[in-house]
Amino acid sequence: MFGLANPTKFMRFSGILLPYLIITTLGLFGWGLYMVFTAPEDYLQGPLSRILYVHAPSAYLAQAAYVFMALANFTGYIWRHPLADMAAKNAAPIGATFALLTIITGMLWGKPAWGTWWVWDARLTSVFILFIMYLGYIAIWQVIEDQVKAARVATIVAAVGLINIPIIKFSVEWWNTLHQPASLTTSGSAIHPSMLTALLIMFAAFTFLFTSLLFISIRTEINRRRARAMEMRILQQNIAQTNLSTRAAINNQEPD
Amino acid sequence: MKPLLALFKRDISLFFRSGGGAGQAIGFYLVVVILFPFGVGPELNLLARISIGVLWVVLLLAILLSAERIFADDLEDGSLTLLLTAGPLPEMVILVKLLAHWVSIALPLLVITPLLGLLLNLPAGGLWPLVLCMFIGSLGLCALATIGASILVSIRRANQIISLLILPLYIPTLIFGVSATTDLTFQLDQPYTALLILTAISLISLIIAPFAAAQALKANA
Amino acid sequence: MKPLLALFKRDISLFFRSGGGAGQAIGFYLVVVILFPFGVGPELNLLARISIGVLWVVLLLAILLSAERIFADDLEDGSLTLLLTAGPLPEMVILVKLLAHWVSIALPLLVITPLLGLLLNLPAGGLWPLVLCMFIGSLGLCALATIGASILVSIRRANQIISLLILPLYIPTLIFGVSATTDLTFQLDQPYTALLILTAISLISLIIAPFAAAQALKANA
Amino acid sequence: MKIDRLKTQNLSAQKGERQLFENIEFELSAGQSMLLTGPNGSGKTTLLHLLSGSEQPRSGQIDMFMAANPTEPRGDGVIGISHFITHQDALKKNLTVYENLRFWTDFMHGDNSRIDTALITVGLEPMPHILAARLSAGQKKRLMLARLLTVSRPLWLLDEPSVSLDSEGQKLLVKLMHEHINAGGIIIASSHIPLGIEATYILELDGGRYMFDDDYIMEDAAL
Amino acid sequence: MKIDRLKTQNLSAQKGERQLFENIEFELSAGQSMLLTGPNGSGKTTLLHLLSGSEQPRSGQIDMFMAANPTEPRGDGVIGISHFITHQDALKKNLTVYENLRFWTDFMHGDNSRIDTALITVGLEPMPHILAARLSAGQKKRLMLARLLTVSRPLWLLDEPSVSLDSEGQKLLVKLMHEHINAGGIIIASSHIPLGIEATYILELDGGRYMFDDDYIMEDAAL
Ligand code: HEM
Ligand SMILES: Nc1ncnc2c1ncn2[C@@H]1O[C@H](COP(=O)(O)OP(=O)(O)OP(=O)(O)O)[C@@H](O)[C@H]1O
Ligand SMILES: Nc1ncnc2c1ncn2[C@@H]1O[C@H](COP(=O)(O)OP(=O)(O)OP(=O)(O)O)[C@@H](O)[C@H]1O
Ligand SMILES: [Mg+2]
Ligand SMILES: [Mg+2]
Repeated sequence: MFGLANPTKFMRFSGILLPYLIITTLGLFGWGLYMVFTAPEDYLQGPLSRILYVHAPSAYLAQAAYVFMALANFTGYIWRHPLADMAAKNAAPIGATFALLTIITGMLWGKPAWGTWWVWDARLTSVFILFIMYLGYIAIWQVIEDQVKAARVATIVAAVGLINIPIIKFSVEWWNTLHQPASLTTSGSAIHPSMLTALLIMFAAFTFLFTSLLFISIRTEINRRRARAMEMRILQQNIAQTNLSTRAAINNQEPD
Repeated sequence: MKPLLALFKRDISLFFRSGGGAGQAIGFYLVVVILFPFGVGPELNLLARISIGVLWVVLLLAILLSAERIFADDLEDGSLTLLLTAGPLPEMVILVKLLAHWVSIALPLLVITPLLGLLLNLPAGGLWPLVLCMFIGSLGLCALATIGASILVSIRRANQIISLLILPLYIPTLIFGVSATTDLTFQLDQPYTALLILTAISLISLIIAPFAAAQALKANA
Repeated sequence: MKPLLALFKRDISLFFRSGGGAGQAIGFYLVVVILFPFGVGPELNLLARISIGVLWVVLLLAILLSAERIFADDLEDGSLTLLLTAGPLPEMVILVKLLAHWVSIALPLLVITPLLGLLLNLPAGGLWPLVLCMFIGSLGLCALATIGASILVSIRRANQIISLLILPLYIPTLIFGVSATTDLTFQLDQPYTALLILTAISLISLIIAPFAAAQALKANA
Repeated sequence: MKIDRLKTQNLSAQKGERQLFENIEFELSAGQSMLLTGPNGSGKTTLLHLLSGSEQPRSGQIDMFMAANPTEPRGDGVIGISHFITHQDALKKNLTVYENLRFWTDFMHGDNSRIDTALITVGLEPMPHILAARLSAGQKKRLMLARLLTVSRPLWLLDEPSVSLDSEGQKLLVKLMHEHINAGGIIIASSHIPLGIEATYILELDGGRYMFDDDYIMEDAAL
Repeated sequence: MKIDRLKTQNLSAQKGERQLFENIEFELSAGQSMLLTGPNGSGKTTLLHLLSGSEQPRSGQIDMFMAANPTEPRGDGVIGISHFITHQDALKKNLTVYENLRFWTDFMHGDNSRIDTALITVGLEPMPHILAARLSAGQKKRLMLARLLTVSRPLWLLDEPSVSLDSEGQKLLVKLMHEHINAGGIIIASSHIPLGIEATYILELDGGRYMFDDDYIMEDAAL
């Protein structure tokens, strides 16, 4: 991990690894989807049950990405490890996307299953809040221009958020049992073995997808910042020249 | 036109720049609307019943609470002096600032209303009426907010006292806004009466506001 | 003690001075609570049903929306630099500012709750539980708001984005606040469980906040 | 938009219980300048506010005569013909250097093709994309001065314009003022330190006096 | 609370892409003063912020040695032993002159029996009950200076302290600085114009340089 400390080594290393990651991701998706469509349908819910194979893995990744993000931030904070900060920064939008995907697939499923797009149920609510926490975190990176400063503040936000995830989960569950007996549960019937295999493969596929996206995103950012640094350098040289000539022109008409 | 266009663009970009993109106004709506179910409980029927009212109140609050800002920042850094004396007519300047405020505050709500409606279990068929009525009503509300802001421009942190001052002015819009929405949603007897009154109120506010506000700002100088 | 006392007095008098006396916080509550019946309709049963929730949400909003101000004015005029380096420990300074904010924002609500309860047709016997739970809960909410404000101190007009950041932190307090109030009002099975949890959340927030906020302010410098 | 002259009559200002100045009268023609001096709080900034049209005088009159019609005072009074540089910077901290200058140039009907040159002249060309919040005190002042270059206005009202400027900046300011005067503009500037130009007139405010008689209450009361 | 000396080692500051200064080292003993000069934006204000403890240096160290224990640097660093007067006035516009001064005096553990004398010294005694918002630029500066009189602090950090002061105010400032130096204090002041005191040292900042390499990103990238 620490061997990748500097961006150049990371670029080289990730450059080699990335193609394999992508191929693995695609392969797993292919296999997983094949399994999904050959697996027996859930006898209660019919073809709709297939949403599960997207829904459950994204739900897991939405949470895992938050934990990853907070840990990466910690690493950056304690060991002053900028690449870790960048990993955290770039994990956030991906995690947010998975949270959104969970919500969307859940809603698509909810309409036929429950007759409504949305209910204020414990699980749904906590995913929704997770999504909002992602948005807040992303906003921090956007609003603070100084990236070193942003990293420090982001760490505090991520840390507070991390403590808060279980708290919210618990309190939200309490809330429902207090006010409304659990009329809806998301856990379906016992899972058929072939469904389980398919599900596990999809979990793996999603995990690889996350890793690939993260690598691509970090690489893009490094490249963008390098490009900007070069641009600045050239700009500065140009300015220095125009500067001299314009100043000269201005000084020529100096009043006595 | 160029000066006014420049002002319009500046105000909007200041608004969006200062809190992380379009996220900020939308963030506010999301927050309030999410808190509601926690407050009143998650029963969908109850939520459906109060959803139109809650969304209107939230729109009103968002406009009310941000109204102070219409002139406060410009006063603080001395821009207001120049805005009122160095460019186009004060009335035009105020109208433009009003519209910019509307675009920054009310428009985002209109855009995410479908999502919020969903979360609050808005009655089916209530979406379009809600968006339409809010579109019309919010313009009037922004105009009224501008008058209030101009009156209070020299009071620091007027945020909350401003609420007291313009509150009575908001009430007609709120009443007719909600009833126009309800009438249209449930296709009651004369679904358009309330809408017409709402439109009239907004138009009048919009016409009066620039003059009233210009007058108030002058008195303040 | 003298420095901290001076700060406490200053913050409170600044708050009340700047918008027309104690009227401002109270004005805000009145506005929201009065507008509600206009929004959701005047049926007393419905109002009674949502009154506890609405009052809690309003308390929360008032704290949330004014949170930005805890440090913003001091940042703007350079006072913050001195507050953090020229006097007592930053953690103590933050704690005092937090309490001053609570006195300015939450206390007025507790004072006028009887009136508001009346307007919203609060269930009989719900008054004392409401005031007690809000007293405890609001301290925790102010503590959380302080953390949020410190994180966003360098961002201008954080008002609305701040909502996104601290919102999730508020939710547990809101849930247990409302259920503690309901349990006490209707004397349910174990009327004190939720109250205990609420107290615990507030205490923990109150203890953590000064340290977290001091850390954030340092990171920001 | 050429100016002919600026004339004030019987100008007075009061703040709270304090009469800052009374019956100020002067007349400045194109190409002339006036320096305002006086102790702290004597009303220099207040007088400049009156001349910019952003405050109304307690009594008295300000007339502008344009070159096009030098016999009749301008209908709009002082509105829209002056630059006013004062302690408040009128810069938006969340906009960049370029955006700030661009906005005021557009808003004041200036010439935005001059922006780049103006930035170079005031020495801010390396940082057009920095937020105004990040600028140092002197850089902010320079950005304010850039407005004088992108928008042509006949009357310049400068309130302690040299504050925060380094020596090079002060030289630049002197040069700008000279050019403006030579081009037939009018300058009224306040300062506590020598500004480096030869002002045509010097107006010294003495600090006024406290008026314990609140006018309309005491008006023709026999005291 | 007597100071022995103030010592910095290897101090550097970076803002955005700009390295403002590097490796600044100096040592000031009680009774000495230092003048900061340099063009606009060269980092004078930033250096004063570092010395006040309100910003952290990118690298380097600041040590204070107190007279009570001159061999060991103070544990708290620079916290709580300095006065810092800068462009931002730290005055609350909604509080009166008296209330503002009273607050800072109490907060900084000063002596509030000195408030009245301090107001007289800085010439604000006719207006203790006026809101700070109503003060003129110079009056605000005077109110800031009053803090120097009511709270004793060994280290004075003054950022362009003479700005906005009239000539009488500038004389007052010189007198205050002399008294502080003679009483064994240390002064570090920035200014673009002569301050009227003989500084022991002069530190000229040159404006630094742009660092195009965004530190860790460009680190050993083959460009
Ligand atoms: C917007 C709506 C929804 C959200 C936010 C949501 C959220 C979640 C979450 C977070 C998980 C993972 C639980 C864990 O990791 O322990 C999950 C799993 C699951 N969800 Fe949903 N869900 C939604 C709607 C639905 C609907 C409508 C159904 C079906 C009727 C459903 C069925 C399931 C099933 C079967 C699982 C996996 C089994 C389990 O772990 O219990 N979900 N959902
Ligand atoms: N409400 C009020 N009551 C009493 N005096 C007031 C009030 N408002 C303003 N003043 C006084 O009016 C004067 C305004 O002065 P102004 O800002 O014009 O001074 P100036 O000549 O620019 O001073 P400086 O050299 O310090 O910039 C100040 O002396 C101020 O104290
Ligand atoms: N984010 C940033 N990117 C680039 N430069 C920055 C950034 N933030 C601040 N700066 C620069 O840092 C410098 C800060 O300077 P500082 O305020 O210390 O200057 P100063 O010497 O006090 O100048 P003055 O004489 O004008 O008061 C300025 O040049 C400013 O442009
Ligand atoms: Mg002045
Ligand atoms: Mg400076």
